Amino acid sequence: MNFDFSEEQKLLKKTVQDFLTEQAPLAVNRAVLESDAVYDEGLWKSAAEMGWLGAAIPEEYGGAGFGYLELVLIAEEVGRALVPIPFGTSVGLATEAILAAGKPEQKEKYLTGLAAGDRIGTLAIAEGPGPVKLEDVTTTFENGALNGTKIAVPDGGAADTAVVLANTGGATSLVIVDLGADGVTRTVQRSIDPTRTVATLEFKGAAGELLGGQGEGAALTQRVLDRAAILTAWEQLGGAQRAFDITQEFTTGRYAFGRPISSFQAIRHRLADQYVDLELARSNCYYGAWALETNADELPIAACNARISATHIGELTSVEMVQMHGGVGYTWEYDCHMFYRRAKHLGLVLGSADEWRERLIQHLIAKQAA
Amino acid sequence: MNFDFSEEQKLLKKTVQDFLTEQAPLAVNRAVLESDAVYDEGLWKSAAEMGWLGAAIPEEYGGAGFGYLELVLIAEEVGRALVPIPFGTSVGLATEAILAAGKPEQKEKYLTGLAAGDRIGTLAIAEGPGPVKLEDVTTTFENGALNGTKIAVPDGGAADTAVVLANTGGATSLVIVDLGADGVTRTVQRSIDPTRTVATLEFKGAAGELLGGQGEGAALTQRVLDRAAILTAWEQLGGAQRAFDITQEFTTGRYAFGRPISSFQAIRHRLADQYVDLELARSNCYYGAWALETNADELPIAACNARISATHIGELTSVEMVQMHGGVGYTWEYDCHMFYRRAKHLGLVLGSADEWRERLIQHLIAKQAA
Amino acid sequence: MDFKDTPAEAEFRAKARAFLDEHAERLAPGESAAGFMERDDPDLIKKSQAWQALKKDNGWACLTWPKEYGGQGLSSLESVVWNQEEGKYRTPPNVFSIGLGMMGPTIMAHGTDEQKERFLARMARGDDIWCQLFSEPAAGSDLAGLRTSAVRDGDDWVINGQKIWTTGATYCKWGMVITRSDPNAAKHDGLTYLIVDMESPGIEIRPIKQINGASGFNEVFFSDVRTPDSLRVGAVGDGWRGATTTLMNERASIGGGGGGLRAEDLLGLAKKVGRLDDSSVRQRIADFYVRASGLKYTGYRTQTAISRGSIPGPEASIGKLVGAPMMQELASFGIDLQGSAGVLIDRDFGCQDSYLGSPGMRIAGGTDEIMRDIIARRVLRLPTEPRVDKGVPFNQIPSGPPTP
Amino acid sequence: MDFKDTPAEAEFRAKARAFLDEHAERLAPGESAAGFMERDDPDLIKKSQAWQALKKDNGWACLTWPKEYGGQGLSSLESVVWNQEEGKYRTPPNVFSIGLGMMGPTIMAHGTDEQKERFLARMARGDDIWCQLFSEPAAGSDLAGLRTSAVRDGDDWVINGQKIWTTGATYCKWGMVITRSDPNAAKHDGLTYLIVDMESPGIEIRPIKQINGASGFNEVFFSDVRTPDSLRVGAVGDGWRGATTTLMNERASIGGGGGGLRAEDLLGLAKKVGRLDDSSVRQRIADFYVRASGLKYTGYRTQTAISRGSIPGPEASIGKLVGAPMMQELASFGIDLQGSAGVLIDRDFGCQDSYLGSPGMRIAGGTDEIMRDIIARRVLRLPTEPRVDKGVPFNQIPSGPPTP
Repeated sequence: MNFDFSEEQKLLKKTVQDFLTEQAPLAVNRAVLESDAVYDEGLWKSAAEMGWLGAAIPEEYGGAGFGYLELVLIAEEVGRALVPIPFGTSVGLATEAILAAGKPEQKEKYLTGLAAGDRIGTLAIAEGPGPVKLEDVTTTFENGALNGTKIAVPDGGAADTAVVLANTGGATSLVIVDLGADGVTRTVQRSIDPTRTVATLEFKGAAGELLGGQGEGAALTQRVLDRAAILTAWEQLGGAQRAFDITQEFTTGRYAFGRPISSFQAIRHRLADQYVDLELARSNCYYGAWALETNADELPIAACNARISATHIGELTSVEMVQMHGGVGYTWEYDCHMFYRRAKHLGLVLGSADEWRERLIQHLIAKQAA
Repeated sequence: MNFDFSEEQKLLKKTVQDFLTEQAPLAVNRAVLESDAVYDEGLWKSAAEMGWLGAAIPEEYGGAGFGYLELVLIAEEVGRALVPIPFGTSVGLATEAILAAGKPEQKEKYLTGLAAGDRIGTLAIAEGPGPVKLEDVTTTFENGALNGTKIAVPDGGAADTAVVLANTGGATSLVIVDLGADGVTRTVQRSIDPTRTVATLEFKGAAGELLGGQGEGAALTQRVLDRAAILTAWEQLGGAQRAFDITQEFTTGRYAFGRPISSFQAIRHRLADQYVDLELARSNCYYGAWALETNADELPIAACNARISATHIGELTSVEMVQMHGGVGYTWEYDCHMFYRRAKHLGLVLGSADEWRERLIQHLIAKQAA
Repeated sequence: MDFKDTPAEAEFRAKARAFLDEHAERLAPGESAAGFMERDDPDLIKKSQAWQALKKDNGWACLTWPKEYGGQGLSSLESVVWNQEEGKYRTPPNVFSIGLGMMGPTIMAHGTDEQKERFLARMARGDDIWCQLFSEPAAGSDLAGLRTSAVRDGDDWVINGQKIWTTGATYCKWGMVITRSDPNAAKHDGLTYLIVDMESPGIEIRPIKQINGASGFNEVFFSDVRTPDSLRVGAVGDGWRGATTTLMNERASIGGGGGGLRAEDLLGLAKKVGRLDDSSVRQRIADFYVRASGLKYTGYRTQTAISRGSIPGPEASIGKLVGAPMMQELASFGIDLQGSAGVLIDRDFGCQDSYLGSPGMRIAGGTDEIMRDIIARRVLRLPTEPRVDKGVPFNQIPSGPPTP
Repeated sequence: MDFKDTPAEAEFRAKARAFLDEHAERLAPGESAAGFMERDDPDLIKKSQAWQALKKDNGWACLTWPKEYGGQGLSSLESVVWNQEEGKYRTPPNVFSIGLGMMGPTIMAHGTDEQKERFLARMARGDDIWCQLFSEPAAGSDLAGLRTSAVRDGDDWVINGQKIWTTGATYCKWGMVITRSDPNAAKHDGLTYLIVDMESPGIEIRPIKQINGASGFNEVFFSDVRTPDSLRVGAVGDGWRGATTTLMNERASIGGGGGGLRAEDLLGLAKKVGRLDDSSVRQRIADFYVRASGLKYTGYRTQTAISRGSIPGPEASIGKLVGAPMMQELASFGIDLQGSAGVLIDRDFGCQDSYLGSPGMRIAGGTDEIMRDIIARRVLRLPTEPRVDKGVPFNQIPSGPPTP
């Protein structure tokens, strides 16, 4: 039994953390929030240079030759620093889709760019509000042409390449599209966390190419979502831990009635509860990381566990962060709202916790039947 | 706007409370719990003599000529004192069913006995675990003979008369049965609150008579359940308030670390939360009482509101009562478990809160469509 | 127990309705009444003042104020009926509630005759708008920990410091500011309550941008601001007593919130996103509805008590303590219902805006935690925690971590 | 990161399994291991003692104890592996955990050489069973508020008072009792820790009936019970130090509970009552499962840390703080699933029994509230509340409402 990261992995994490502490203070996220920028280009370049984007990409395609245990630790630090870059989307969704289903020439074409950060990828699934039914999309791909509209496309303001779930004659398939191509209209939408834009993508006869087999779209998408859920859970966990740490520090420095407010049980017991839920989420994330690294049969269940508990702790810590900061927590000037926004964003971007709970039950029933 | 009880009604409540304080200390409930008795016969007689059982029965049938506003206040006090008598069942279910659907000769025959306490009634619906589907029962009533098995019949150890929901040739109807009749086997079952017994009733060709029209069974039962839910909500509220009061007193008298434990926010804030939920439940119960008294169109929704919030506060206060008493709260010797048992019992006896929530949504959707 | 008006209520209601019908338009179905003012629009403020003056001149303003101060000397009963009726009409936003609800009653209780004479009638008519200057960056929940100083200089007081969360500071003529006049006295003993002209030199007002981008509140900086001793309310060092009067009146005016997303609205949203048949959604909505109903009928009970002459007590904290977190939960749930599209700002149901706005409701006017403490202490009369800040000179109470 | 044994672990595990295969039967699928003893059955106790002696004589008892005290001098790693393996076999209930896990280590740390010599080897072999006498009716969460007195008389101590929640008092030979030897000293300073022969005159033991009807604990009354000063553990007045050692070892031995109703079981129950397709039910079960998984993998992380030489710290409070309330919630939910039939005591899933049993888990070994305080203080290092009971002579600390 060795349910921990290695010393090398911890060292890598430390390096990432140190870099981001230096280069990505929260002011960086605020700058994107308060401007028209859709992400921080400088940090994106750095992420590429340090091999974060290609952590799970084979070296032959420009990857860094790390593994998933390294990747999740990078994700945690990206989450902790609220770095305004399309990391989880490009790495967790687009890269994973191509790794899973790309033909060698597609891998060659896309992965190198994704690893180098020259290309930013996304995955476009949803067409309307509510839970997504992967088997049931109206966007079509016929004769090489994509038609339809995708909404809430993650990091849709930053991406230049989209993997699109489309209907291909009754079944679903994945299609890669260049967002600069003719027939693609992109509209960035107002969203709860403007530092991670979402966009509507309208396709009118846009040229695309199949990714993976015809009819494999839903299955491939689910596979990618499961894997991305684990990576995103680590990003959520990082944000939650940071929100918690800031809150703990604030409530200990803030005095009322002659003593630190964290000395009041109304605060300290709730901090204890948050700590507990953070630890539970972290443990579920560990299990997810193990499943990802070993491509274990348990991965789908591990993904649900990680996703559900990370979404819970992300929202809990950010809600409590605002509340425990009191009045200043509700001001634009303080950083609380950036955590509040990001937590909600990350909790939805791969579908709500409800959808993951439903999926978990399906897996558990299938497992009991087996 | 007058959303309060009258002075006369409050005086009646006070009288009931004073009587029960004197005659029904918690030791009375404990005595039933620790013996083979199924209810306290002396208190049952007193309840009849004071007109509680016939509060809503017309005077021509031996009723006391009170109204429902008086009845709910009596129910609250019965709940507060944890009186081990089949009050809610005989008054809220059986009496209401006969009031709603009895022919004059049936009212004459049954109501007088129910008002006088000579007869104890119950309503038998469930045939298996899980939510009851009123349209779908397997017990049959054909040619005057009842066949089938009912389980978890409330106060089934005490009752001598049951109103039974039965299948009568495709539709459902209500049937009155004398539990002493041939073909009736009664088995008292082990339950979570032995001071309010439940029983299995097995009918093998038992003689019964139709109550209300053929095919009206499900609708009548629902009507009775709605009305009983409000009465029971008041009983639940009374128990919850008492549990809360005892807990508040205990935590203020109990010292730890040199001060009353209710001075710790971990306790006082949770007491405040319970107080708030008690008030919300009480207000929903007020609305239910008004609906009952005026037979308002809003009664079904009011019943759901009252039932759901009373079930919530009943369970919350009893769980917190045990917890806030600490070690002694977990002993048989202390009274906490009697509240813990009763709250769970009352929260289930008319169906779980889940079932009432589902019913509420159906009403709300119907109302919005109207 | 009935919901009908008494004959007296019915008569008063008819009169109120007649006046309103003559002077205002009824809200369209589904339209909500104007709330507190989001932004300081001078035209809107003029309209508000005109409406207030019209009400005053026709006997419909400050119903419960004594006649001698410009009120109508009526009971809470009439006031409740009036508010119900006025709420059905399209009227300008109310910018007077702090003055009329809190500052006026405080001056009546603790002010000098000259102050009453000078201020109350104009306040009642809306000629002057008032604000309250209480909270400070380091004195929120612990209001009595305030540090804004007032030093006596001849006939004047000289005020220095910073106040925060001041509603309407930009358009108010007068403010009431609670100051620390003696830092050597115990915490609650060295306070003095002053009226200050908001146009005085040395006052700087900065709007506060909230996390939802709106700015309803301000920071107010005092640099050697002078106000005459004749504008002192209550004795020197006795400011806490006046502040308590103000706060009691504030509590009475914080309602259950109202407006915003309602539990029933979620049924429409659930339908829109194809989840109306999902029992997990139905169960959650039912719970919200039951809670909201409990709050609504608690309001009816309070109204009944008021109409019988009760003064709303600390029980009123329930409305805010239940309503504010529920608004946040409703919004969060409504967002999640929308799945991955929930990140989009949706105007139909407004869940996202509500998610960004509701945290403020849990803080303004007393945090959830303070509300629970008020209920524990003032309603349940539970014993309190040991206090380390009582009976100690204010300037010796720890206000931050010890310097190492 | 992997779940496989290291070669050393695998070798040790094989040896353990070989011993167990030879001397015990493997549990049938679905059968759960014997837990703590519910009732004091003398035959069962003899079997337990025989099993312990067998383990001891074959080198499988007290793995982490030093060899000089009768242990094997192994690390926690081996201990974890052994416990995993032993848990797969049908063995008599373990009545030694309080002695071996708490009393033994306390004697090792603070006892005299004579005490170690006399007691530890017999304890290790299960020849004597030990109990712990700590809690009192008025000293539960506030353990240091204990009042049982010990007065020195010649070479003896004379003990008077009452202890409560003593596991196994009826069948234990020895007990360790913490007493107040100086009521004039400050709360934590006047305590003395004594070993007492449980068969001494003046000891009366009464089983406590719990709300679920079971009786696993006892009250123990001391009336002029004498024990020699040679059985004192640690210095006079220094008992709190010994108690702290005991409690630290207790915390390490309170696990996540285990046993009982599991989230997955609810799927079967939902199916039985026809609600497996109900999404509100599915959502709730999923939440329970995720939480239980988090707890399980937290256990793996702790195990990994232990196998690397860490001592389990206050983080271990998580298991109880999460597990105990969850057990109650699971039980309550499982009952409600059964609708009106939920009042019946159902043996298939045991929800009703669990509902009556689980409240005790939230209290025994430290209430939820104490667990939160431990996490806040010892893990998060948050500042504590002001204490009114520190530095004051014990007999001047308020222990009840002031007499009017």
